[in-house]
Order: sequence, then structure tokens, then C-alpha cells
Amino acid sequence: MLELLSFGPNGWGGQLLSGLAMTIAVSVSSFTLGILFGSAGAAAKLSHSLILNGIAEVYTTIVRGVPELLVIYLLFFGGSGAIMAVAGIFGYEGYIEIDAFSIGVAAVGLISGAYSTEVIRGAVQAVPVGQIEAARACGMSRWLILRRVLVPQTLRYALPGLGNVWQLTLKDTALISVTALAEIMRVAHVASGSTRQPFLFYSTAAVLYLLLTTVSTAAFERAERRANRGVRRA
Amino acid sequence: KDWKKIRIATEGAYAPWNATDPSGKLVGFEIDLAQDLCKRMGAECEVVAQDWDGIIPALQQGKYDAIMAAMSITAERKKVIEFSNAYGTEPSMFGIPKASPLAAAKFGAERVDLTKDTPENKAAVAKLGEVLKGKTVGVQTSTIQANFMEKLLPSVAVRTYDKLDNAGIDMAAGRVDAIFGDRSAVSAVLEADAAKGMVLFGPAFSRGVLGDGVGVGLRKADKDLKDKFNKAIADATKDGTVTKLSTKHFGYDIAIK
Amino acid sequence: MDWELMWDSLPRLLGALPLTLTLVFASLLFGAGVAFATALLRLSGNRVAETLTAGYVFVFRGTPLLVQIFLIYYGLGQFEAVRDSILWPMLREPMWCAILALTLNTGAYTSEILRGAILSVPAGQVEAARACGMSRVLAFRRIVLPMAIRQMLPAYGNEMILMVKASSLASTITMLEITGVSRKIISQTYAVFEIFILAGAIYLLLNFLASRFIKHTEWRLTPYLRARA
Amino acid sequence: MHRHPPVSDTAPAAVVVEDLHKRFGELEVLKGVSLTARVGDVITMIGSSGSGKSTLLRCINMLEIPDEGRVTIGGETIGLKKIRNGRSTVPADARQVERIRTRLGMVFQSFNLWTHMTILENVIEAPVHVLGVPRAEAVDRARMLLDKVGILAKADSYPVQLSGGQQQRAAIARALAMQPKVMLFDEPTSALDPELVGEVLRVIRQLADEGNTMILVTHEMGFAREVASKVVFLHQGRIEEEGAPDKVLTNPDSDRVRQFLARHLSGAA
Amino acid sequence: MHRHPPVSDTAPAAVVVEDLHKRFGELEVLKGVSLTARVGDVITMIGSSGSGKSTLLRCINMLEIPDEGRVTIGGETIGLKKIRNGRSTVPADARQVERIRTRLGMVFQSFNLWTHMTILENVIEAPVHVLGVPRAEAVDRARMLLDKVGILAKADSYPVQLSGGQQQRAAIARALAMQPKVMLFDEPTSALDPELVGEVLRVIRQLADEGNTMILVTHEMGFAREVASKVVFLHQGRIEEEGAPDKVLTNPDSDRVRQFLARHLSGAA
Ligand SMILES: Nc1ncnc2c1ncn2[C@@H]1O[C@H](COP(=O)(O)OP(=O)(O)OP(=O)(O)O)[C@@H](O)[C@H]1O
Ligand SMILES: Nc1ncnc2c1ncn2[C@@H]1O[C@H](COP(=O)(O)OP(=O)(O)OP(=O)(O)O)[C@@H](O)[C@H]1O
Ligand SMILES: [Mg+2]
Ligand SMILES: [Mg+2]
Repeated sequence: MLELLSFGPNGWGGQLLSGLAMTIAVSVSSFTLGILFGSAGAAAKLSHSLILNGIAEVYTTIVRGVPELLVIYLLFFGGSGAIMAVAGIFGYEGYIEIDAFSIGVAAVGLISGAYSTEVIRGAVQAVPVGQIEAARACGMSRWLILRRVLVPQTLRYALPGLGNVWQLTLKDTALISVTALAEIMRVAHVASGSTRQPFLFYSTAAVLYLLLTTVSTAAFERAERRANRGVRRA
Repeated sequence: KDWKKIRIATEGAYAPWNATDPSGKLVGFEIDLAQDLCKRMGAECEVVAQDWDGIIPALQQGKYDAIMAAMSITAERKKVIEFSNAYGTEPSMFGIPKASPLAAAKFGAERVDLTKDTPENKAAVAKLGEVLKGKTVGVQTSTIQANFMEKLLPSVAVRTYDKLDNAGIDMAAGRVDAIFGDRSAVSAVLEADAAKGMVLFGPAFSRGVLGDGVGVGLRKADKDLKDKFNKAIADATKDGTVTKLSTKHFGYDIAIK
Repeated sequence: MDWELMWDSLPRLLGALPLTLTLVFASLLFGAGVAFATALLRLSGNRVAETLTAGYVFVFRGTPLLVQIFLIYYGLGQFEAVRDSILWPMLREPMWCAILALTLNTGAYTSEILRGAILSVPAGQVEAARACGMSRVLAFRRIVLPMAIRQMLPAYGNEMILMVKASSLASTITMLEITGVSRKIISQTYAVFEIFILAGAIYLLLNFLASRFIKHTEWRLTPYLRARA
Repeated sequence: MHRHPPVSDTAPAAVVVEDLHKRFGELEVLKGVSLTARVGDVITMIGSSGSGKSTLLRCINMLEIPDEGRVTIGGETIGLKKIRNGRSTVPADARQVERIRTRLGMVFQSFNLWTHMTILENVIEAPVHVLGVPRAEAVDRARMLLDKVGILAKADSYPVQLSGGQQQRAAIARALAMQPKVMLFDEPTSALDPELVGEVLRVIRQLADEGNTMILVTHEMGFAREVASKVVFLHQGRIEEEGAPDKVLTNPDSDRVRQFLARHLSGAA
Repeated sequence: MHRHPPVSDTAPAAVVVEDLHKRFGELEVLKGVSLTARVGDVITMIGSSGSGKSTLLRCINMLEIPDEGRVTIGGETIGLKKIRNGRSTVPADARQVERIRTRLGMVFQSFNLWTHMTILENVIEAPVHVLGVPRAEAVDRARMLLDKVGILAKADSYPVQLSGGQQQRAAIARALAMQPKVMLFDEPTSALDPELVGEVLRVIRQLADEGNTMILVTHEMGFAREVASKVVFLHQGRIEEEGAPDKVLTNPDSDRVRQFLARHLSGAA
């Protein structure tokens, strides 16, 4: 049975490995995108502009509120529909393919960003005001304060929450399998359907996810240690 | 459109109808058949993989032009998409644990065509309702078998699973008393490790609420493509190509006679 | 868009609401207990407890919930010993398996959130408590926990929302909660979008209520943040 | 104003510190400090910044665990034990430390008010939850104390809304609310204006008269002289000189102390 | 020691505050304060706790936005505008405020050192990132400053590892590193011992001689008298009295000031 997992012509090793690579590629890209969305969302929520508040509130409520699969569906089917509609205006008929990777990253990034927004907002609020005031007092611009004081201190409070969001993002990539993008879950699904060995392939998938978790947990721990330099624990 | 190029979607995870080989290539009965049909239609074909859940919306969106994914022709599906004539049919069968008291039940018929109102057929369905009373049957969601249970045996408890294999595992654990699915799928479950000591049970059901076999799913608008497929399927059935491919992949004939 | 179909399907979907709510409430409740215990053990300083709980968190955060549900439901049922045990009447039921899986999953995530929040309480605040003779437990209860809970609320709001949605995975082990029912209706109508959007709207409503609740709690608990402005 | 009378040598010892050592990594901050505070004593600790004053106070109530040495409060020695191949020390009995701390009040150099509670809540917190004082009673007492330090109007404000001096007074009220036998004050008047310093002085003197013991760190020599029954000069982790305030502050034996005092500016009035 | 000479009335104004009002909710903390600091001035602000001293300093560099009134730094008036039906005020031009702040150093009452940076990093942060000073140069200057305030040994420690007085000195070094024309000090010596107070005094005097302007809050009358060219007494959000140190601190016109000073304890030496 283990032959099924080998790298030979009859083994799924190669497929699984490229699935793993795909999962990493999608989740890293979406997480990064999510951090961007999340930072923008948190900034909007903390701003004094009612319009920005409103936009961010609608974004997080809806994107977090509806099932992930629906977001992916809407983007996957709706996204190309929208582009085709636009192309139609310019007289182009026929199907425009947006590659599954980009749509997947956009969808999962959007979701990831909605969760990051809340985590980042909470963390920003936890930074003592005095730290920001000290920076303002020496004439730092908003951007500089952000980069030099707010971000490093926010990370301290945000990292555990972002760790959770990362895990979430990692696993949300599994949902992109509906677009037939060959990430871990899709490969496991196809392989088990083709070989009728669901347990073997799904547990292999679980092990691969655990592997990713091991690496990322270690990375987050390192990051946390670094972010917490200069903190005294009681 | 001139249909010189046709994109066909399949799931790639439902052996032996359609599957994927370890190198990632799509293989199986429907893939071979698609190539054959395309040759007959004088078209260049590309078979792409698509997850089952999104397979109909993506067709409607125009991601591809046809579905060949062991999709049974049913009244419900016909409301949203068009079907070619059937190119194959598999009877549906029950599986039960060998030791189950159900094993003793006798049915008058080996095969039950649900479009035919013969007394034997009626008796067989009635008998089925009787022996399954108070039992639980596992089926796969969104399948003709789920539909069958709901329409013909509404009083029997049903549990729905993502995959029939899971229903098989649950039967081994004693949570369901029987499973019901495509014959090839049920047989495969019976062969799996998890479900050792299980047997096929009862007559093989077909047609009626179980649909008119498996056909090519198409957009409603593409009547011309439907005609092309119908002609190609008729030819391939007549000259024995379907039977040949079926025997190669299933070990038995699923061609529509 | 087939509005009529959506309208007709609404009662069936709403009929599944109680089951979804049961799953969510039960697992959030039990999960909070598990998370609390886990976070405490992880910070206890006891090597064995720390390793065990870290392992639990690692596994349950590290694997997809779907896999966890599968392993608990299908996996456990494969063992003769489990089937013969007194737990079987419970584990036999998909309901309890779903609650168990959801509980363990949210327990792992929540414990991480809580742990981070506990660690973020400034040392001086704790020292002040210790200095007036508060025991570790009392200082934890009166100072650390209230501050940690305020700090963790946004992240916990995320978690609640995730649980509402995660309950949909119970449909894969035969539960007919909102998603289970949607899939059933889809299998009969193939109106994928209509039904999904309808179900999505129900989830959205639930989550909207959940996030309002969290927001309100946060607002009530942090007058000192507003005090600055 | 009357100076504090010297406390008789036969009064019972309230706090005894013996040969205390404390290291932070490589840095030895306390290098064997011994100190006795008798009941009714007001000991002021002076010394340059970084000499270890705060650390010594924090060691007395075990917020920092000394590496070596013994601390005895009211006749009860705090048990310490070595862990992990003798490299670090922990209290042998956490209960004991907690019990002893209820008798030791502390005002921190950085106040450490609980940010999520109002000032009133800060003050009643420990009496209610540690001592089990009925809430209504604790509130009454808290309001009385807040009034005494002049911030009753701020009872329902949060710490962030207070000025520095107001926070410091809230911290003093919080410590007093526990009615501790021994008080440890870490620069309790650093953020206070002369008027308030006078108030705090009066409070401390009253507490001493009631038989309480105080150890306080201060930089204000005038204050030290007024309030102390004994002055201790800490230098680089050691006690350089100790004795009656008049002696140490006017005519010290140690050159180091003399030099320290020489730089001191005379105040107005 | 030489007293600070009075600054000529014709020297250009470095900081002009006109009719400043500031409310926190219902509480009016500043009720119309006007103040002029000329180049080379050292203004010490005294007053009881809660009188609004910190708030005034914080209004000068716009950490609190005044509700009414004008602040002019080096001849440039900070533009303010009303938002939301006139209820709150914001700076009209954020750039302008940032630019002006680079010329205004500030030492906070609660230090506010950046906890995620070492002391050296704290000190070079603004010069490098705001002024664009080359890193090596900033480090050299920072080490020089840290040495001046006596904590060079702590350059690579984090703020939590410092004693109160060490943190305060680090905060002073951080403010000086920007070489500001105007310095705002909020109780810069509250955590310092007499020796260090003398050091800070020397630094401030040197800065004043170099033509810098200083406004500082202090509770130490001796310090105020030594360092100031002008003393301002703040009382309940208003300036009660201002003038030469000898006048205000010895022979004030206001009863309130007299009362305030009367309670002051005389220091030693
Ligand atoms: N953010 C705020 N919200 C509400 N009230 C505030 C706030 N900041 C300060 N206050 C109040 O304003 C008044 C003046 O405060 P400020 O900090 O200016 O006093 P101060 O003169 O510096 O006193 P101290 O000498 O104690 O530092 C105080 O009564 C204080 O409680
Ligand atoms: N957590 C720590 N880690 C490392 N070093 C520390 C720590 N706490 C204090 N120190 C060092 O120990 C020495 C004594 O500190 P302490 O706070 O006791 O000084 P202090 O006498 O109270 O000074 P100050 O008058 O400035 O408050 C200082 O040099 C300080 O840098
Ligand atoms: Mg100290
Ligand atoms: Mg102040």
C-alpha cells in the first residue's frame, strides 16, 4: 500500500509533493495579502472617519460572516463573470479564464484579511499610548511611527492571534480545491477517488499539514520571542 | 460556434468512470470515451478536471462546454442543464454486512427497471420497504440513490455522506444497516479493507427516479452541440466502442442497449 | 436568480437552525472550558503538563477540522474496543462526535488566544497584585484574567464566528444542520447559487449577531480605552 | 514640626534582612545587605540612582527573589529553596509569602495602578478580595483614604485620566487600604508638590505613631530628615552608612555620603 | 553656583502661548493660559498636583490639542481647525506639527521609553529616522549623551532592566539627542537623587547658555530657583503668578503661592 505514496510511476509521491508546494504558495501569498488587507482594515476601523469605519465594518462582517466556500464560489464564478461582462461591453465574446491560483489567492487573502483586521485592531489598542506619544513628541511622521514603534509593539500583542489566522489560512487553501487547483486536499481527494484508499491519502494529507504546522509554529515562536524582547514577565 | 474545440469537464476522482493516475493525468472510461466521441465529431477536445461541487455552475459560467463525470440524467438536473442521450448506465445496488439479518430476504427479481410497472417490480420495491423498515441506509449526497430513497422509501431513515466509502466505514461500525449506490461504487466499498465481510444485496435497480443513465451535461443554449454528441454517442454505441471501453474499465458492459 | 425557489427553501433551512445553534453553543461552551484548562496548564511551569497540552494544541491547530471530524467519527468507530466501551452510545451519535471534534478544535485555538493575552498583561500590574498579598490564583482571577479577556476579545470574536461556520462540517458526518440541508436541497434542485446564498445569509445573520455581541462586550469592558479620547 | 523620636533598641523587630544578595545575570545588584526595622521605625533609604534601593524593597516582599540571605517579617522567616541545580531560588511555601504580603503594603516607583479599574476599584480590590472586608465597608474606608490624599473627586476616573501626582496618591491610598503593619514606599513623593509632600509626611508620621513600621526610599533629603527614625545610605549594593537622620545627613562618617550630600541643593523657605 | 541671568525682554520669542483652553469632557483643565518664553529662557512651572502643568506642556507640542487659543513656536503659529460641528479641534496641517516637533524636545513625566528597543536604540531612533543623521554619527553622539547622564553602561539594556532614575536619565538623553531648540521637561528630576539633580541642572544651564529655550515642570523649589530665569505658578488651570525666581519663590504677591511655599520642607545642607 505504501507504494501508493512512493515517487515511482505508480506512486502519488510526486503529486502530493507538488500539492504541498501549491498549498505553501497559495497560503503564503494569501496570508501576505491578508496582512495587507488586515492592516488597512484595522487602520480604517481605528480612524476617525465614519466612512472608513463603515467600509471596514461591512468588509469584516460580511467576509467573516458568510461561509468561506461561498466567498470562494462567488469570486471564482462571479469574478470571471464580472470580467467577462466588462469584456462584453468592448465586444469580446467568449470565456476569459482567470487562473485558479490568482482567484484562490484573492479569495483566501480576502478572508484572511478580515480575520487579521480584528486581530491587528485589538493589538494596536493594546499598545500603551505613551509609546506613541513619545514618538510623536520627537516629530516622527505617522508613517515613521507606524514603522518604527507601532508595528514592532503591535506584533507583540498580535502574533498569537496572527498565528491562528495563519493556521486558518493554511487550511482555507483546502477549500480552493473546488477550483480544481492541485493543492494537498485536492490531490488527496483525487488520489483516494482514483485508488479507493481514502484513509491512506487523507491521513497523508493530515501529516503534510502537520508538517507545515511544525515549521510555522517554530517560525511564529521565534517571531514571538523576538517581538517580546524587552518585556518583563510576571 | 463551430465546435472545432470542445472543453469537457470531469471530476477525476470517481474510478472507474473517471480518475487520475499518479502522474496527474486524467484516465478512465469517460476520458477514453470523450476522445472517441470528439474524433467522431471532428473536434479537438480538452478534458479538464473540476471538483464535483462546482461542476454545474462552472459549466453555466462557460468555463467548459460539456460535463462527462458519471452524471446521471435526472429530471432535477434537466431543469438547469441540458443532457445528451445516455452513453452508459449502471444499476444501483445495496450492500449489507454478511451477518446482517437482512441477508435472508428474498426478492422476486434480479433486475428492476423502475420505468416498467410489472407486478414483480412492484413487489420487489414493496418488499424492500418492508425489510428496511426501522433500518438506516447510507447514501452519498446529491445522488440519484438519495433521490430514490426519498421518493420511493420515504419512511426509511437515510444518512447522507460525502463519499460512499464513508458510508461503508459507518456500516462496519454499525451506525448504518445498509448502503446504497452505483454498483461499481458499492462493489469498490465491499472490496475495501474497512468493509470486509460485506455483500451486495437485493436486486439491481435502474431508470425511473434513478435517471436514464449517464449522459453528457451541456448548457441549455447549446442545442447544436447536443445534437453532435447524440449522433456521436449513437454511433459509438452501435459499433460497440462503448461496450469495448466499458469492459476495459468496468469488467462488464454498461452500454445502453 | 430563482427567487421563488429561495423563498420556498427558506423554511427548510430555518428548520435546521436549532441543530446548528446546538452544535455551536455546546462546542463554544465546552471549548471555553478546555481552552481555559489548556492555557493554564501550558503556562503552569510543569514540564509534563506543558508538553502534553502543547502537543494537543499542535495537533488540533495543525490539522484541518474536517480531518479531525472524520477521525473521531469514522476512525474511532473502527476500533472494537471503542465500540464495546461505555462511551459508544455517545460516540455512535454523529451529534456527539461533531460536538467533540468542534470542542477540541476550538479549545486548541482559544487556548492559544488566551495564552497570548495572559502573557501580554504587563508585569507591573501583576506585581501590584502580588504585593498586596493576593495569591497566584486570586491575582489571576482578579487582575490577569480580566485584563487578558479584554485583550483577547477581538480574536475570540473571530473564533466564535469560525465556530458558527465550522459547524457546517458536521454535514460531512451526516448531520442535517444548515449546510447539510442546503446540500440536500441542492441535490434536488441544482440551484447551487441560490441555496448557497440563502444559507450564507443565515450564517451571516448568526455571525452578525455574534460579532455585535462581542463588540458590545468589548465596549462595556474597556471604558478606560474610551477615557483617553 | 516634631522630628521622629528614635525607636528603642528593645522594640521587637518588624523586618529583618540578613546578608541579602541579588544578581541580575552578571550584575550583582545587592552585595550582602543587612537591615533591621523595629516596630514603629521609619527607615528612609537614600542612595544614588541604580544603587539597588528599589531592588532591596522588592526583595523584602519577595517580588524579586534574593539569591542569598534571609528576610524575616514579624518574626517569621520567609523560607526559600534552591531549584535546578542550585542556580535559582524560589519561596519554599507560596502560601506563607502571600500571607506575609498581606501585612506588607507597597507603593511602587511606577505606581502600577490597575488600568482596567477605576481609582475606587483599585483601592477596594485587595481589602475585599484578599482580606474579605465587606464591600460597603471597604468603599467607605477607600473614600476616606482618597479624601485624605485629596483625590476623592477622581474616585470614578480611570488611571489614564489622572495626572502623575494623582496617580501616585491613588497608589498610596491603595497600599494604605490594606492597613498593613509594615509599609514599603518606593519614592512615594516623587511626583508630588511640596504641599502634598507635607500631607504624605503627616500620614506617615501618624502611621508610625500607631505602631506601624515603614521603609521608604526617597531622594528628598528634607523629607528624609523630617520623617525618619533612621537613615540608611545604600551605595553600589552595600549599606555605606546608617544611623540617626541628623547624624547621617549632617555629619556622616563616610566620604561617599558626604560627597552625595554636598551636591544636594538647598531648598527654598 | 551662579543663578540664571534674566533674559532680556527684547530677545526673540521662542514659544508663545496665548489664551489656551483645554477641556477633558466636563473638566476644564486649562482656563486661558498665556505664556511667552524667549530664546535662552528657562521657565520653571510649579503648582500643585492636578493644576494642569503636564497638560500645558503637552498642549505646546500638540500631544493634546487645545480647545481654544494659539501656540507659536519660533514665530510659526500652529494652525488648528475645528471639526464636526465645532466641537473638537485638530491641527490643520499634520506636516507642520511634525516639523515643529523636531525642534521641540520632550521628557515625559512617565518617561515612555520604547520598550522594544535598547537604551542606545531609543536614543538614536529619532536622529536617524527623523533627522536622517548617519547611524554611526548618531551612535557616537548617543554614547556621549549616555555618558553625560551616567548610564553608558546600560546602553544595551532594555528599559525594563533599568532603575527608575536610570530610565529618567535615558529619557533625558533621548530628548537631547534631537538637539532641539526648545525643550519641554516634565519633572525631569523626579526619580533622581541630589547628585544627579545637580548634573541635570548643569546640563540645562549649559543648554540655556547655548541659546536654547526650556520650559520645565518641577516640584523641587531649590531646583526651580537655581535653574530658572522665570518661574510660573499654575493654579487650577490659570497662571496665578509669574516672575523672577527670587521674587516668586521668596516674596510672592499671591496668597495661594505663599501658602504653597509655606508647606514646603526645607532641604538639608
Ligand atoms: N485624559 C484625561 N482625561 C480626563 N482628565 C484628565 C486627563 N488627563 C488629565 N486629566 C485631568 O486634568 C487635570 C490636570 O492634569 P495634569 O496632568 O496636567 O496635572 P499636573 O499639573 O501635571 O499634575 P501632577 O503634578 O500631578 O503631574 C487633572 O485633574 C487630571 O485628572
Ligand atoms: N530586571 C532587571 N534586569 C537587569 N538589571 C536590573 C533589573 N532591575 C534592576 N536592574 C539593575 O539593578 C540596578 C539597581 O536597580 P534598582 O531599581 O534597585 O535601583 P534604585 O536604587 O532603585 O535606583 P533609582 O533611584 O534610579 O530608582 C540598576 O543598575 C538596574 O539597572
Ligand atoms: Mg528605584
Ligand atoms: Mg504632571
